[in-house]
Amino acid sequence: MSPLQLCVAFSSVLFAVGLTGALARSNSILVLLGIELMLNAANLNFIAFWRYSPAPSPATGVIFVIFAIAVAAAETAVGLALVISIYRHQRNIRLQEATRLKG
Amino acid sequence: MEPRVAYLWLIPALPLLAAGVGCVAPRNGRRLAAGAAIAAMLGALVLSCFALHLALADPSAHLVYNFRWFDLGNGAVRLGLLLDPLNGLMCVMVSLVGLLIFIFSLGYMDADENFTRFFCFLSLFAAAMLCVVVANSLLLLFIGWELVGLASYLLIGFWFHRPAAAAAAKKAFITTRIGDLGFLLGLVWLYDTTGSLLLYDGGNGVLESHVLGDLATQVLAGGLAASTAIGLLIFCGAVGKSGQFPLHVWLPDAMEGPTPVSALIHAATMVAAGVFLMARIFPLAAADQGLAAAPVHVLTVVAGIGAVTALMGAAIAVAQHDLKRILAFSTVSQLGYMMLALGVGSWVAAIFHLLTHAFFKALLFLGAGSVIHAAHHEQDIRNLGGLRSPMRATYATFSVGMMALTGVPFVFSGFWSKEAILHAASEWNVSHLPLYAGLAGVVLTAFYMTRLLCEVFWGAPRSPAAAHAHESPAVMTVPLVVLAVGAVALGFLGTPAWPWLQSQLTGEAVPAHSLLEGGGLMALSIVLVATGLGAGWALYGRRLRATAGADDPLAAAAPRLFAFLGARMKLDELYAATVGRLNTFAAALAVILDRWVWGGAVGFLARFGEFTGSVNRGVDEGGLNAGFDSISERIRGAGRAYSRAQTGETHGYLRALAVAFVVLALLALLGGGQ
Amino acid sequence: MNPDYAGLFLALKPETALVVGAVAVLGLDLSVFRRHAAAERLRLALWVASLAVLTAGVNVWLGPRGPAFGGVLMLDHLAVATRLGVLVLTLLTLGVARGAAVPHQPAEYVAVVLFAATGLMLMAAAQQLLLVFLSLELASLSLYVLAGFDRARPESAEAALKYFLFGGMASAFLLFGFSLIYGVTGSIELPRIAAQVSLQGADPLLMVALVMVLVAFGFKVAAAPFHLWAPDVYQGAPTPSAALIASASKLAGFTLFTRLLWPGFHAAVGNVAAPTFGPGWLPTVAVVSAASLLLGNLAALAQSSLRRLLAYSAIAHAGALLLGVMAAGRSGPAPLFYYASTYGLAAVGAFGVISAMERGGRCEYITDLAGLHRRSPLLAGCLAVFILSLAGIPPLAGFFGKFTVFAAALRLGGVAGPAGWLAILAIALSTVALYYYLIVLKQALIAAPAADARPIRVPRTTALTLVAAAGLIVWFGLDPAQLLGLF
Amino acid sequence: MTAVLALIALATIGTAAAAMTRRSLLHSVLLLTGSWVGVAAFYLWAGAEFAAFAQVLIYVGAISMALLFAVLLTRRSREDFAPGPASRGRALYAILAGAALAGVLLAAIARGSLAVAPSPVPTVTVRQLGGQLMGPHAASLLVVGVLLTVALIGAVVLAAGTGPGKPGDAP
Repeated sequence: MSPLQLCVAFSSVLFAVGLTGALARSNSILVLLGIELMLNAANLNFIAFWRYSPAPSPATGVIFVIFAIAVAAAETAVGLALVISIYRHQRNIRLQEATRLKG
Repeated sequence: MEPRVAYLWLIPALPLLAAGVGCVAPRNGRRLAAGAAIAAMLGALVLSCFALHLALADPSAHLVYNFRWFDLGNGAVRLGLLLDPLNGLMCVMVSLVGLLIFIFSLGYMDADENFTRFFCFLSLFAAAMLCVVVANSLLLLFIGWELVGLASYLLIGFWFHRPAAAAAAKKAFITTRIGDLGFLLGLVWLYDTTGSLLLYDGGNGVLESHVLGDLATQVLAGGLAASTAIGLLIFCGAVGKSGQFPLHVWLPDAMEGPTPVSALIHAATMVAAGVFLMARIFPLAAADQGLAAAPVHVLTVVAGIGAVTALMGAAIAVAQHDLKRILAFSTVSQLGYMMLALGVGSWVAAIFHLLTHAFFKALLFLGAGSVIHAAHHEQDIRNLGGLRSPMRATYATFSVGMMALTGVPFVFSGFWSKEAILHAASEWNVSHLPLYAGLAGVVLTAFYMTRLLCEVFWGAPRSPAAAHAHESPAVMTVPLVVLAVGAVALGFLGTPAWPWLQSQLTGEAVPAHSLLEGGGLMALSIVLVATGLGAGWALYGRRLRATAGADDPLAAAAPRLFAFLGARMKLDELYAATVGRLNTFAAALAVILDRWVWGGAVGFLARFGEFTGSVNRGVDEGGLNAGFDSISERIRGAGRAYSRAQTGETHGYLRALAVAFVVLALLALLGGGQ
Repeated sequence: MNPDYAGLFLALKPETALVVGAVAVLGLDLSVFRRHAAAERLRLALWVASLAVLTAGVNVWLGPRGPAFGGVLMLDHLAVATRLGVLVLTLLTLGVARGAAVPHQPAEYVAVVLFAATGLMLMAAAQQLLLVFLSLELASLSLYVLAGFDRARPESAEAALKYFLFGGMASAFLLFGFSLIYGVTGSIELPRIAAQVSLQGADPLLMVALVMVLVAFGFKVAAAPFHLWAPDVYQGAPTPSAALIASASKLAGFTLFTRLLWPGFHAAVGNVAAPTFGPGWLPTVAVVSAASLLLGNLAALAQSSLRRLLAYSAIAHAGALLLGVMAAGRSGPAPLFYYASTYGLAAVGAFGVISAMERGGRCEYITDLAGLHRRSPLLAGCLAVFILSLAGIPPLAGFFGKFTVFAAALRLGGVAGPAGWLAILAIALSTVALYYYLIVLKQALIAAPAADARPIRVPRTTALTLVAAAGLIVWFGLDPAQLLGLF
Repeated sequence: MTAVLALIALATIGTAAAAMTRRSLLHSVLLLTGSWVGVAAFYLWAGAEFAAFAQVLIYVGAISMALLFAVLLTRRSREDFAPGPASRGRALYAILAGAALAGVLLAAIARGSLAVAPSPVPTVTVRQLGGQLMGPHAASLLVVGVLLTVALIGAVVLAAGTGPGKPGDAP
């Protein structure tokens, strides 16, 4: 296994762990954080590929990661605001109780 | 190129304009809406007469006006208008019969609160039908075709407060749409293969010889020519619209609409559209005739379906009690005759019968409407009776229509057109079964029409409604008289002695024959008509029904009749053995067909088989929509199962996303095994 | 290299107009209109926003064509048409919002609508993975906010949270997929990716990456099995938000992914016809299309809520539109664009009718439509046009959308060829679809109104919007060349 | 080199996995912090110092915010973390789904052809990054600015109290 494959395997497992957390936890904030972990895993990939790219193009991977981190921050802000607004209605943030809409 | 053809668009446009007027007219603008509708039809009739005149100047030519509509991919979609004797005649027929029905409606719908809306819908219907007739492009034809379906939905469900009417409207629309599905598929295929949907286009139209030659020689899997497959798909549309077996089920239920609507749908327009379509594309349907190796020919299928429908419709009509329903099954049966004629290769005979049938069936329906109007919407023939003396005009004209439909010899038009069909069937070299079915249908037709006439008009009134009936106003009887004249006179256009219609339609001189040539067949059919009339009279005319609750005369008949026709039990058995089994067979066939044809592709679509199957069964069960509803309920059940997956739990949603990703990724990965 | 800022400014002029408009809406609201009543503030904000949208439209029309700013943006016919389509649909959404219940912060609401439109416009033109990701996120974040804007109703908050979590996970997949594409091809520019892919062929990692992109695509356009958010969001979100999500967002999504899949990954198409699927993304798109068609049409049958019915019908339409995506490689994007934009018109219109009805009471269930023809003939007439177009009845635009897309799909190799069976499935299921559309029409046009139902007063702007949408549907139906001829 | 990488990977994944299994929200968030620090360490290892810096800055900010809200919003409902049969089933499904996903990804990696050149660690200076941002990625920079604006407005509107239009206790 080459180092690059190792890196990508690392990020894949991290992605899966984030997914598992998002699927398993009932607390909406933790679901949100699980998704953040998945975004992180993707960022890992960018850096790894940038690190091992055959002809290092000018920093594309790093740039992408910086933008992705900014997007993740924006997402967290909106996500937390949404969690607050659901809290306002059901006085808790358990995701499995938000089932008014179905069918 | 005849520049005047470009003005053909006015013929459908006038009723469309009237529909627009009716649409914006206030609810109390009754005179405005009705006046606009009738004036528009009158205008369309005048224009149609001009068009027919133009067409007859050179019967063998197909005058076209084609124009580019929009670009699609590499090619352009073009539409066009067409004028030849076939659609010239159709235009005149549709606008004339339509006009008479409009006038009749003035009286019939007088008391209805939605009078303006009714005329709006009627005009829309007429416009759509005329669009079908003048189209030189299958696409334009299809647009009109769909609008006919939509308008029929609106009209059949016009009395929406009756649940049966709403259900019948939905059933009509959806059942015909099943046929249209095949039609659309055929269109797309045809376009895909030939790059055009124009019928005639200076040698490049789909009905012109070199395109047809290509289509017929292009062989698909199983030895099927492309033209066969396309022809059969288009025929599906005709099966749906013209109420052919196994999609006939909507037609009897469509009686829930107001009676003028029944007349319009069952006489002049919607059901005729299917026959007209097949006559229009006859060269395409017949393109595979030369291929001896082909496993199936389009026309053979058409003839078979027509024969089955003709016999089945007539047999079912015998056992009905509802005045309009008897006429509806009679329509099913007569349409079967027309398809039979097409199938055995004589589209001219089919169109001849279509024209005569349009008049006498409109006459019969409007006569029935007059009866129903007079008897305060009583339409069970057991509760009528004795209407002969209070309603003389209706009785006289209805009798004319009945004799025309029955085929009473020499004087009435139905006789000549039916003779033409039987004659063509006897000359068909594939099989004589259609001929026998047609002959059997003749007996049954005479029988049930006699029964109808006896029960409704003869004897004593059997209900207060019937007792208080009196003649309808002139606005209703005058159209009846005009139609009655047509029902008699039209026959003389196509007698063997003076085959004017035949020669005009085909554009070739057809030699005149002696009236009595082929006399053997004619004599046989006259005997059969007499048999039917006699049997009917013996059962229903000799001893008239006394009370509404009395058993059907067939049951109470004398022993001599038992010896002749069998006891009522035996008739029931006969019914079960023919109609019943036919229907069960139809249901089974529909299920099997659909499983293999549609369901074969995707397992889910087998449900459609059950759908049409049990729609079919619904007829036998007599329950108006029991079968239809149960099957649509079952489809909805499947929908509910999907809908239940929508639990509202976000975790479930996210999980579904992940699982779907894994499955799709495996598909992409394993599919791409390297 | 000296970056071409002037070119960038010219290319992004329409987006600039929208952003400036949004800022102007916020600024004016904070300064000048602060003392006005909420309804008045909404009206003024809508006027300013409409002005911004019109300005943007003019700039799109007059703006440059071809690649811009080193190929980061691609302003071809498809991009320009989609941008105009997004603007028209946004304008209609603003008209719908005029007739809807006033949101608690009208200026912010309108501003976020403009930001969403900005994101959608960028999606239409983006040709570089980073910009694709950012514009997608901009649009998505704005739409999450719009979905949760109604603080009074718990349904709105719940819908927004579900939309956000589902969308967040989808964008995580998208980002991971993009990282793999970057890793395998070494570039984030579509043309260079395309060159690299055709050199390398279908690498397993590339396939996985494409399926990840497909997840995000499926989410964006509500295709099964990535549709699960859609019914809940359509039901819970404020009506104008639902209208925007159903129309403009879908149109931009289809344009973006068609651009991504066809020019970018043309070499990794694969073959849907072969008995053993070859490597490629086409078979997976076919599976998603079939699933959407089946699920959308069947589940719609079981609905009693009008909005959920529209949602499932949207899923079914997404299935048919995917056929257009599959066919775009052979027949060009014209059929797809025609279908998606006319579908958007009908969807905005249907939601506009719902929002107008909500002013006069409830419009939750299909039965709430009962007697609409008496209560407001205008609404009933417009709704009939929208529903019939959705059902694909000629001569409305919905019919030609289906017709052109199916014809294009069949051109991939005839009825028995690839996508042929999908087209047949779609045509067959349109018969099923007719059933539920007729249920809606029956209530609106035929059923008698409830005893306590009053006539509905439709605001002039909303009436104008609905008539405009209906008129466009009829016009494009009668003269499809207006749209098809753009390409 | 590889040993360091393996160590970072193990630490990151381990803390992440532990974070997802802890019942206490507080513990989870603290462990996640560890995981994010691990990611930052990876960036450092790969030579992307600026990315590591951004990672720590943003995520530490995000974490503190999340922690704040978590404490605020859940202090009254301890039973949030009571495991029941439903949550156990959910956890099982989640682990299965996660494992399947990891399996697919790892299989693709194993079969794929990831080109590796024995290249030296690339370096990128902040100045270069700035040039890139202002140069070829100027469009993206503009878009991300708009995006952050929307997020700000959206967060304020959604999270604001019930007061009429006043930005209340926004983050």
